[in-house]
Amino acid sequence: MLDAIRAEERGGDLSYTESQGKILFAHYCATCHGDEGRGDGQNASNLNPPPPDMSVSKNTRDSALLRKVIAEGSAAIGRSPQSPPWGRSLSRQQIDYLVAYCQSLDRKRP
Amino acid sequence: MSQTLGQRTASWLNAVGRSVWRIGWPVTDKDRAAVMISSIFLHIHPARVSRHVLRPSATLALGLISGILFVVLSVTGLALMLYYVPYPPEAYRSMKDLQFVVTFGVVLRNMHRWSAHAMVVVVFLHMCRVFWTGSYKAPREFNWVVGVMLLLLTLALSFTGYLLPWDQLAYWAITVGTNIAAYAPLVGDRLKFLMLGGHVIGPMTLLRFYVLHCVMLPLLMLILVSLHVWRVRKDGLSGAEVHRAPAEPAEEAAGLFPASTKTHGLMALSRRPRASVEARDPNDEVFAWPHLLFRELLVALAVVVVLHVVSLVFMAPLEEMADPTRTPNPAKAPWYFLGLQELVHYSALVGGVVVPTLIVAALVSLPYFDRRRAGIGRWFAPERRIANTIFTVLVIISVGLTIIGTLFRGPNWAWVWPWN
Amino acid sequence: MTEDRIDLKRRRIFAVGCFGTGAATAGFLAATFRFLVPNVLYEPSRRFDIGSPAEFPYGSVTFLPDRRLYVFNSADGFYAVSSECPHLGCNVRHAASGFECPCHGSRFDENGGVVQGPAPRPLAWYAVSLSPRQQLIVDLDQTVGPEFRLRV
Amino acid sequence: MGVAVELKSTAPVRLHVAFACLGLAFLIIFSWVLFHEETAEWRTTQAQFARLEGTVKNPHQLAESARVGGLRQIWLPELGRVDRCGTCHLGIDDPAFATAPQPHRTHSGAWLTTHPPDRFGCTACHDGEGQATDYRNAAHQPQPFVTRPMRPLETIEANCGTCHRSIDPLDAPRLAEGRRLIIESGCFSCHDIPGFEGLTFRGPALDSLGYKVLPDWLASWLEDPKSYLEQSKMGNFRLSDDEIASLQGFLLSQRAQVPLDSTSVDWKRADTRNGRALFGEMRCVSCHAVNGRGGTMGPELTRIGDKIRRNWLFSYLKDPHRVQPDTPMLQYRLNDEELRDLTAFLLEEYSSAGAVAEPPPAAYQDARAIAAGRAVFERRGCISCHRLPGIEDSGRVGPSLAGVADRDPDELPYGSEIVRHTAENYIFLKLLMPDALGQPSSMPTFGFTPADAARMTLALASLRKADLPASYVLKPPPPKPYRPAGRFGELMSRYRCLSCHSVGGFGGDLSTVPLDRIGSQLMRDYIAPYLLNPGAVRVSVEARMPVFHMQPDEANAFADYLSTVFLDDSMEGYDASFTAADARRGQELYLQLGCAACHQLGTTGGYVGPELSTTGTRLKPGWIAAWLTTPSVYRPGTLQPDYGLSSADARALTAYLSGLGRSGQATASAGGAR
Repeated sequence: MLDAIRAEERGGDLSYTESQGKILFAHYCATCHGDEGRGDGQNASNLNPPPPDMSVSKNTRDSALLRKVIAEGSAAIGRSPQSPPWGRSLSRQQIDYLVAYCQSLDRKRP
Repeated sequence: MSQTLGQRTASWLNAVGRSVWRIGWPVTDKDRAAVMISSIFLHIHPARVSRHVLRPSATLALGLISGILFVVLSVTGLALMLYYVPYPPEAYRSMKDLQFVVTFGVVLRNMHRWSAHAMVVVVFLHMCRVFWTGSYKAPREFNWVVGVMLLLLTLALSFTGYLLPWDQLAYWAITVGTNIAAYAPLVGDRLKFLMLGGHVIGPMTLLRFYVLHCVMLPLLMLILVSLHVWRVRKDGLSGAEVHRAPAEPAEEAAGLFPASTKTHGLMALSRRPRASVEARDPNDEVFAWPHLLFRELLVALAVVVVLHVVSLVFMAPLEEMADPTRTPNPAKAPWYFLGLQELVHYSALVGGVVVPTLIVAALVSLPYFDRRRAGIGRWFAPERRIANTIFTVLVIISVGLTIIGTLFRGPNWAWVWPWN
Repeated sequence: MTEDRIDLKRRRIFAVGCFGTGAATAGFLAATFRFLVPNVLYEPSRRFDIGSPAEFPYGSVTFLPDRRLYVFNSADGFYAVSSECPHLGCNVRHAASGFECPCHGSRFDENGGVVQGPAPRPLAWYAVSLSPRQQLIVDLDQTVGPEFRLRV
Repeated sequence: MGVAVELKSTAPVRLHVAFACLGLAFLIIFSWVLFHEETAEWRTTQAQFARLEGTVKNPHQLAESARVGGLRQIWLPELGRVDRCGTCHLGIDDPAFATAPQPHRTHSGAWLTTHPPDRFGCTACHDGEGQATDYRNAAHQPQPFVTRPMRPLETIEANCGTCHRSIDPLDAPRLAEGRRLIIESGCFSCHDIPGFEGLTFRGPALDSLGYKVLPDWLASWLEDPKSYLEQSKMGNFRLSDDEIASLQGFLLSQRAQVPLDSTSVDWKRADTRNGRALFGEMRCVSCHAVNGRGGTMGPELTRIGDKIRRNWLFSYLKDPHRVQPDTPMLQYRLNDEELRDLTAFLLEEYSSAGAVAEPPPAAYQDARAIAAGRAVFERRGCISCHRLPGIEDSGRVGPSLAGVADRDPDELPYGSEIVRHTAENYIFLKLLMPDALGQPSSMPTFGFTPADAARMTLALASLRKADLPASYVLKPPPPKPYRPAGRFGELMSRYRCLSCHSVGGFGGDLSTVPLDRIGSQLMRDYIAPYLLNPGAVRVSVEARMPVFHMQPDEANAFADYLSTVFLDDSMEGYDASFTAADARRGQELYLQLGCAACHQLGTTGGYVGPELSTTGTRLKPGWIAAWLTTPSVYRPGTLQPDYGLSSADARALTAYLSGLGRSGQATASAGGAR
C-alpha cells in the first residue's frame, strides 16, 4: 500500500511535504505558473510581465523570500502586483508546503 | 576517672552492640557453637554439622538455592510492587514503565522473572535429589509431603505471577492454564470461576492473582518453608546417617556436647526418632560457623551474581497488551505446564485430570508405601534400583513432554522443529 | 610458620572478598534508594490551559476544583489564587470577605493575605498568561504577587 | 594447641579464594548494572542535544536545556497515552533547530500549533510505542510485538481520520481523496462503514430494464462492466456464464414501466445536426462525459448507442423523473421534434458499430431461468445498489468495516503476496484483487488503480475500535435536507437545482455558487434573463449551467423567490450611494492590486476569474464589498485572494465595480485604462 502511494507521489522524487505542496500548487498557482512552475499556465499569456520559470529562478532558493511573496504577493517585494497575496487564505502550514514544493522545482532539473 | 571519654564511649557502644549480638565475632569453639544457637536466624542450623553433608555432592545445595531464590524473589517482588498497578491496562503500562523509565526497573523485573523460572527448576531438581538419595524415608516422610506441597506452591506462585504483566503471553497462558484446571471433575468449572472471579480473565482475575501472588501464597510459602526447614533440622540430613560410625558407644564420644547429654531433660520427652542425635560421631562433625555458613554465603553470592548476569543479558519477555479478541497461535500455558498441555492435546481428561491427580497422589503417598529402610542417604543406592529406575523414567517422560510442548509445538499445536 | 603464612594469606583473600561483597552491597542499597525516586510523574502538567477568557464572566470568581484554583476576572484583569491553605493543605472556601479554611480556621482576605488563624503564609498567586491561541494559561511554577493582573 | 584449633575451625583456603572471586564478580557485575543504567540511549541523545545547542543560533530553549537530563513525558489520561518522544526529540518545538539532524530537528510545519502536544501527544498522529525511550523500542521501524509501529508520512493521514471525521478533512488530501472514492464507489452500500452512515448510493433503477437496454449489451456488461465503460462504478462480479444468462433473463423480464408512446414520431425525419446543436447548447457535457471529457454526475455517453433502446431514451429525455424519480437529471423543456433529433443524434453518434438493428423487446417467459436469475440477483446483493420492486433489501451483504484497521493481521489472508502482515496491507490487497487472497470472496473486482486503492485504504485505516473522548472527535453534523414546497419546490425539483447547487450545505457541489445568499448576491433583473439563457460567467470553467429551455414565467418565479428568500441581511443593508471619488479610487485600486491578472474587463485581462464588464448589472454592491473583504468565508478554497482590504478600500472597489455595465462609459473607460 505504501509502495503504491510512494510510486505515485514520489514519482517526481518529492518528499511528503513537497507532495502536499504540489496539491496546493495545482489548485492555487498552476493556472498562471503552470503545473510544473515553468511559467506556462493557461493564463500566463494574459500576464505582463509573464510569470517566471521557477525551475531556473534563483529566487526560489530563499525560503523567506518565497514565503513573503506567497503570503504578501509579488507587490510586497516590489514586483508587479499580478501575483496576489495568499497569506489570509492559506494557513502557515499550507504556505510551508508551497514553499517546499517551489524549492523542489529547480532540484528536478540538472 | 581513669577512663577517657573515648574508652567510655567504646564500652557504651560495646554494651549496645552486645544487647543486639549476644555473642560477638566467635573466636573460640564455644563461641562458634553459641553464636549458632543464640541467633534466631542461625538457629535453623545445628551448631555442628557432619563433614559429609558439607560436600557439594551430598545435596547439591538445591534446597539452599531454592531458599535463596525465594528471598531474591521476595525482595525484587516487593520493589516491583512499588511501580505496579494491578488493573488493566495500567498493569501493562507499568511493565513498560519498568522497562523504560524506572531506574534499575528492567534489571529488577528480569531478575524477578528469571528467578521465578529458576526456582521452579531448582525445586523440581531438589525433589529429584531427595528421591534419588532415598531421603524421603522415615523419619522424613512428612517432610517429603511438605516438600511436595512446596513444589505445588512454587508452581502456583509462578502461575499467578504469570498473569501480572497483562500482555498477550500472560493472558493466553493463564487462559490455557485455567482451562486445564477446568477439566477437574465435578468442581472444575466452579474452580475456574472462582480462580478468575468471573467467566473470563478480566480485572477481577488480575486483582485475585495479584493478591494471591503477593500476599497469600508467599505467606503460605513462608509458613511451609519454616516447617520444612524445621523438620530438616529436627530429622537431620540423610547424608549424615550413611557415614555414621557404626557401633561406637555414645559414652566414649568426646566433645563439647556429649551425645549422651542430649537425651536428658526435656529432650527425653520427644517422641521423634533419635537416630540423628544418638548416632552422632563428634569426630565426624565440624562447626557450622564457619564451615556451613561460609559455604552458604558462597552459594548465595554465586546465585546473585549469576542472576545479575542473566538479567542483564536476557530480557524478560513482554508482548503486546492483552487482547481477548486475538488469540496467538499457538496459545501456550506457562512452560512448566506444557507437559500437561501436550497431554491435554491428546486427551483432556488424561492431561487435565488423571495425570496431575495421579502425580500428586503418588508423590504424597510415596514415603508411606515405600517403607524399606535400605539405601537412605546415598545417591542411586543399588538397593533402590527399581524405585530409582521408575522415578527416573517418569522424570524423563515429564521433562520430555515439557520440552516437546515448549520447543516442538508450533501453530495449531502442530509439530515443528525448533531450528526451523 | 607456614601455617601462619597461610593464615595471613587467607585473611588477605578474605578481605578482598569482603571488599567486593561489601562495596556491591553498599551499591545495591544506593541503587534501591535510586529505584524509589520516580523518573516520570503521572501528574497533570504544572502549566495548563484553563480555557478562553470568555468562559470567565466579567466580575466572576470561578473555582476549578481539579486544579485547586480560584480564577478571578476583576475590573483590572485576570488573576489566579491557589485554594490550597498554606497551613496544612486543605481547600479554602471563598467567602464574602475573603477565604476561609474549614480545617483549622485560618482566614484570608480577598488577596489571600492571612487575617487570622494558623496559616503561616498568604495564599499563593500564580502567573496567568495568554497563549497564542488566546487561551488562558496558568503556570504553577511561577508565583506572583497580589498586584498581578492579566489584561485581555 | 590454640593455633591448631583455630585452623581446624577455619574454612579451607580454596573457599576463601572462591569468596574473593565471587565478591569481586558481584562488584563487577553490579558496576555493569550501573553502567547499563547510565549509558541509556536517551542520555547520549540528550548530551548530543546539549552540545548542538551551543552551535545553533538563537536557541530558545536555553533555559529549558538547563533542565535537560531527565525523561520527559506527556501524559494524556483521556487518550490512555503516555508519550516520551520528547525525551530525545528535544528541539521539537524550537524553530532554531529547523535544520538540525534528527532526532533534534524541529517539527515541520505548523502542526504543533494546531495540535499542541500537551493535548495530542505524539503517538496519536505518528503511532509507535510512546512509552519507550530508545529508538528501537519506540518502533520507529516495525518491531515484534508492537501492533502499531510508527507510520511513514505517506500514510500518516490515516491517523488524521480517526479524529477528523468529515468527508473532506483539511490538510489531508489523500484521506479526503480516499473518502471521496469510497463515496463514489458506494462501498457503504454493501458494508457498514462508520462515518458514512446515512449516505446512499444508487445505481440505475432496473424496474424497466427490459425496455431500456439491448440484450447483448446487458450480457457483456454483466460479464465485465469495464468492457463497455472503463470508468464503470460497478465492479466485476465474476459471474459464470450460467449466472449471466439467467440474470440477463431475469433483468430483461423487468418491464414495469412502458415507455412513453413514440409511435407518432417519424424517425426518418430526424435531424442529427439539430440534435448535435441541442447537445452542445444544453451543456450536456457538464454532467455527462463523452470520450473521456465532461462531468461525472451522469452516465458516460461515449457508446450509448450500443446500450440503450431508442424508445426508452426518447421517453427518458422527455420525462426523466417519471422513469427515475431520484435521478439528478433535470427535465428540459423540449418539444417532440427536438427530442427526436437529440435521441437520434445520441444513438447514432455515440455507438461503436453505427446504427444497429434494434431487436424488439422479447417477452421472457422461462420461469425457471427467471427464478434462477432472481436468486443470483439476491445472492450477490445487487439490491444494495439497484432497487427493484418486489425484492426486499435484506441488509448489507458485506461485513461491517467498523474497526477493520484493528483486525488481527495474523488472521487475515494475503494470498500469494509477499507483504508485511498488517491490516492495512490486507485492505489494500482486498480492494485491488478481492478474489486472489486465497479465500472465497463475493466482493466484486472494481479495478481500482493501486494509487486509488491506497488512498481508500488510508481512509479505511482510520476506522479504529478505540473510543476517542468526544472532545477529540471532529465531525460536522450532516447538512439538513432542503426541500422547499410550493411552486418553487416544483420548479426546483424539475430543474434539479440541487444536483449542482447547495443550500445550507445540502445539495451538489458541481456549481461553485451556493444558493444560500444568492438573492443578496445577484440583481433580481439579472436572474430571470440568465436562467432563460445562461451564459458563461467564467470563461475557463467547463461545467456550466445548462440551457433549460425554461419558460419566462418559470424564470420569473425563480427570480422572485431567490431574491426574496435567499438573502443575507448584512449585505442587504449596504449603503450603495457611492461618490465619483470612490469609483475613481476603486479604479486605481483595480490596477494597483493587479486584478486584471485574473479578471477580464473588455478585451484585456486574464481569464481565471469571471469577466467583469457587466458586474454592475449582475452583482449587488453589498455582496461585492463582502466578497472582496473576506472571500474565503463565502467560498472556502476560492482562488479570489484575500487582500485584507480596509472597508474604505473595499468600498472604493465596490463603487468602481458596481459602476461597470451600468453605462457604456464605465466599460469604455476601464477598457481604455490599460
